[in-house]
Amino acid sequence: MATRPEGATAAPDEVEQARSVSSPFEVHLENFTGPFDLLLGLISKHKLDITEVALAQVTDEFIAAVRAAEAGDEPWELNRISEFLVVAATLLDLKAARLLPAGAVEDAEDLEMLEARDLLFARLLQYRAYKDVAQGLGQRLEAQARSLPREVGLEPDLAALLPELVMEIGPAELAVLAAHALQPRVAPTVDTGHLHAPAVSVREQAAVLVDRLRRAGSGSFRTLVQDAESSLVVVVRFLALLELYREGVVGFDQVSPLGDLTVRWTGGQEDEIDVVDDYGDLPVEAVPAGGGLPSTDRPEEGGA
Amino acid sequence: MSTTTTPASPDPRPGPAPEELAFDVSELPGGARGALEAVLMVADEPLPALRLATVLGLPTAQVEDHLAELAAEYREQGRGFDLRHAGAGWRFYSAPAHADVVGRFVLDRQTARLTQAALETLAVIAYRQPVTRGQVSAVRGVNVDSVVRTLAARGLVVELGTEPSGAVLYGTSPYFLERMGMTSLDDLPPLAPYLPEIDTMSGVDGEPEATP
Amino acid sequence: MSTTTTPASPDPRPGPAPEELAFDVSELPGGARGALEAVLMVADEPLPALRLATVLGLPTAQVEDHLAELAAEYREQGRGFDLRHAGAGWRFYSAPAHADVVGRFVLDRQTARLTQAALETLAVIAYRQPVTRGQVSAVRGVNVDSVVRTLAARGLVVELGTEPSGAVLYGTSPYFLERMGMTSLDDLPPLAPYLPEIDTMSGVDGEPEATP
Repeated sequence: MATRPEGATAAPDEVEQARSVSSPFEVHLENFTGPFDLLLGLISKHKLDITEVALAQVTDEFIAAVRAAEAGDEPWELNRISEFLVVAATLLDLKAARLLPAGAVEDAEDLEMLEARDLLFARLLQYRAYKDVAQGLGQRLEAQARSLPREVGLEPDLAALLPELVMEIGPAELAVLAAHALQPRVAPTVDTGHLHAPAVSVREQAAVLVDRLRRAGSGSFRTLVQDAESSLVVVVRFLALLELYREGVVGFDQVSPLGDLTVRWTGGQEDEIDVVDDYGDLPVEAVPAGGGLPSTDRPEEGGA
Repeated sequence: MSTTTTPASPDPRPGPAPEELAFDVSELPGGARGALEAVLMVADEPLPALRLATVLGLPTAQVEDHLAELAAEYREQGRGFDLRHAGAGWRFYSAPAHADVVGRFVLDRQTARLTQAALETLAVIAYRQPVTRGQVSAVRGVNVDSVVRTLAARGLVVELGTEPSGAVLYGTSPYFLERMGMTSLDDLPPLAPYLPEIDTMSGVDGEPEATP
Repeated sequence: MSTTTTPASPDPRPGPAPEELAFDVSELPGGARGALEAVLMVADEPLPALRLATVLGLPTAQVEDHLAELAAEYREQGRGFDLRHAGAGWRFYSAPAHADVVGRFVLDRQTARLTQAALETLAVIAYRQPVTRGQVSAVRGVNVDSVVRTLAARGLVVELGTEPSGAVLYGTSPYFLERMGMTSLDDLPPLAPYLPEIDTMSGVDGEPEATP
C-alpha cells in the first residue's frame, strides 16, 4: 500500500469536500494522514483498501480527540460521537468481511458474501448521503422561515356566517376522548419483523447437534448444516459446536486448512447435555442489512 | 403611487427612544410602509398604532400617517382587502365589496359538525387548560394549529393569556359549557375511570421540548 | 392593475358563471384579482388554484394567471407582503426583507430550528417515503422513535398508512413542502450528486433484510 494514496493531497472531489466541512477530526495512520471524512471518501472511491486501515488506531485517536474536547471548552455532542460509532462499526464490519477467506467466486454462498460486503459499503455511503442532504434541508428551512404565513382566525363577521354547530357529544364522550388522547403512549413498538430474521438460539441448535451426533457418531460440518434454512443458523450451529467442545463432548478434525471439518461425538450416550448460552439468555438475532449495530440495542435518541 | 422603493419616511430619525434595533425601517424595501404591511399581514389581532410604532422604532404619529395612506392606497387600487381601524387597532380585512365571494369561500368546506380531530383537540384543551397549542400537539402527536383556529372561530375555545415564552394559552369558553350542558368546568367528568394510570403520567403536563 | 374599477353593480345577472353564483367577479371592484385577494386574506392555509377557481366561478388557468400577476405586482411595488405558491397552494406571507421587524413582533410561531438529529431523520423520511421508523433507524443507526414523534407533532411528518406487518409508514406533509417553499417533492434536490450508486443498490434502499 502506498504511503499516501493519490487524491489525498490533490483536491478532493465534491463529495469529499461536502463531508469534510463538519468534521475536523483528523487521523494519523501509517498510510494516511488527514480528516476522518476524507478517509471515508477514499475508501468509498476504492482509493484506499479498508483492510490496510488500522481501525484500532483510528479508534484510539477518536477517543483521544473526544477526551481532549471534553477537557476543553466544547465537548463533542452525543450526536457526533454516536455518528462516529455508526461509521466505525460499519468500517469494522466491512473490514471483517474483506478479511474473511474468499477464494474464487464459485457458488451462491460466495456471491452472497460478496453482496453482503457491497451492502455494508453502500450502507455507509447512504448514511453519509442523507447526512449531507439534511444540511441543505436545514439551510432551506431557515431561509424560508424569514417569511411568515398569514394564519389568522376568522373575522367575527365571517364566523357568524357559519352554520349553527351541531354538538354530537356530551361530557361523558368528551371524557372518553380526553382519556384516549392523554393516555401515555405505549412505548412505541416498532415492528422489527422486517429487520430481523427469526431468532435462533445457541441452546436449541446445540440440542439438535447433540441428537444427531449421538446417533451418527460423527459427521462433517457441511452435513451438519446441510438443512440450515439460513446462514444465521449455520453461524449459530458453529457457535453451538464451540460450546459443546468446551463441554468436552465433541472433537474436531480438519485435514487441511479450509478443508472439511469433521466433528466427532466424544460424550456419553445418556448424559444430560445443556449448553449454557454465553451469548446471554437472549437468542442470537440476525443482524440487519448491512450488519450494523443490533437494532434492539440502538441508543434512544433524545427527542429534543 | 407606491411604485417606488422608498415611498415614505423622509425622516429616518427614530422617535420613541427605541431599544437597540437591528434594522432601520427606512432602509428596507418599501420603507416603513413595507414593514407595517409585513407585520400586519401576520398579525392575529388588531394592532394599535402605538404598538406598531414601538416595533418599528418610529413616532406614533408618523405610523398613523402611514397607516392612513396605505388604507387609502388600497381603496384607490381597488384591492380585495383593506386596512381598517376597528376596535383596538389596525388589521387587514377582506373588502366588503367581496363579501359574497368570501362568504361562499367560508361556507365552502364548513359543516355543522366538528371533525374527530377537532373533538379530540377540544377534549384535550378542556381537561388540560390553560394549555398551549404546542402542548396539545405533543399530546396528540399531530400539529393542531389549524384545528385550534377552527375551534376558536366556533367560539368553543378562547385565548386565556400567554406564557412567558409568548406562546398563547387556550381554554374553553362559556359557550362551550353551554353547549355541553354544564355550568362550570367542575362538571367535567373525572378521567380516572377511563384512564387508570392517569396519576402515573409524566410528560403530559410538561411543556414539550421546544425543538425536535 | 385589474381590468375595471366599476363599482358593484346592483344587477345580479350571472355572467359566464358555470353554476348559480350570486356574483360576477368581473363586475366587482378590482375584478377577479380583487376577489382573489379578498379570499386569500381570510384563508388560514394555502389555497389550491382549483379551489379558488371553484369559489370564484372562473377557469383554473385564468385564476393561476391572476395569482402569478398579483405576486409579481406585490414584488414590483415593494410591498411588505408577498403571495406565494408553496405546499398545497397559494398564501399571503410577510416579505423576507422584513423578517427582523416581523420577528420582533411575532414570538409564538414554530420557527424554532430543528436539531441535526431531526433534520437527518426528516431527510431520510423525505427521500424514502413511505418509510417505517424501523427503516429510518436502519439508515441512521439509532432509534428514531421520539424524533419522528416530535416531527409529527410539528406537522412536518404524517402517517401515510401501515405495512401489512402493522408498522406505520411515514411521509412528509404538505406543511413540510410549504415550509420548504416547494410545491412538490420533485423540487427536493436529488440525492444523486451525493450518492451516485443509490439506484443500483437494491436491498439497501429497499427493504432491509438479514444478511449473513
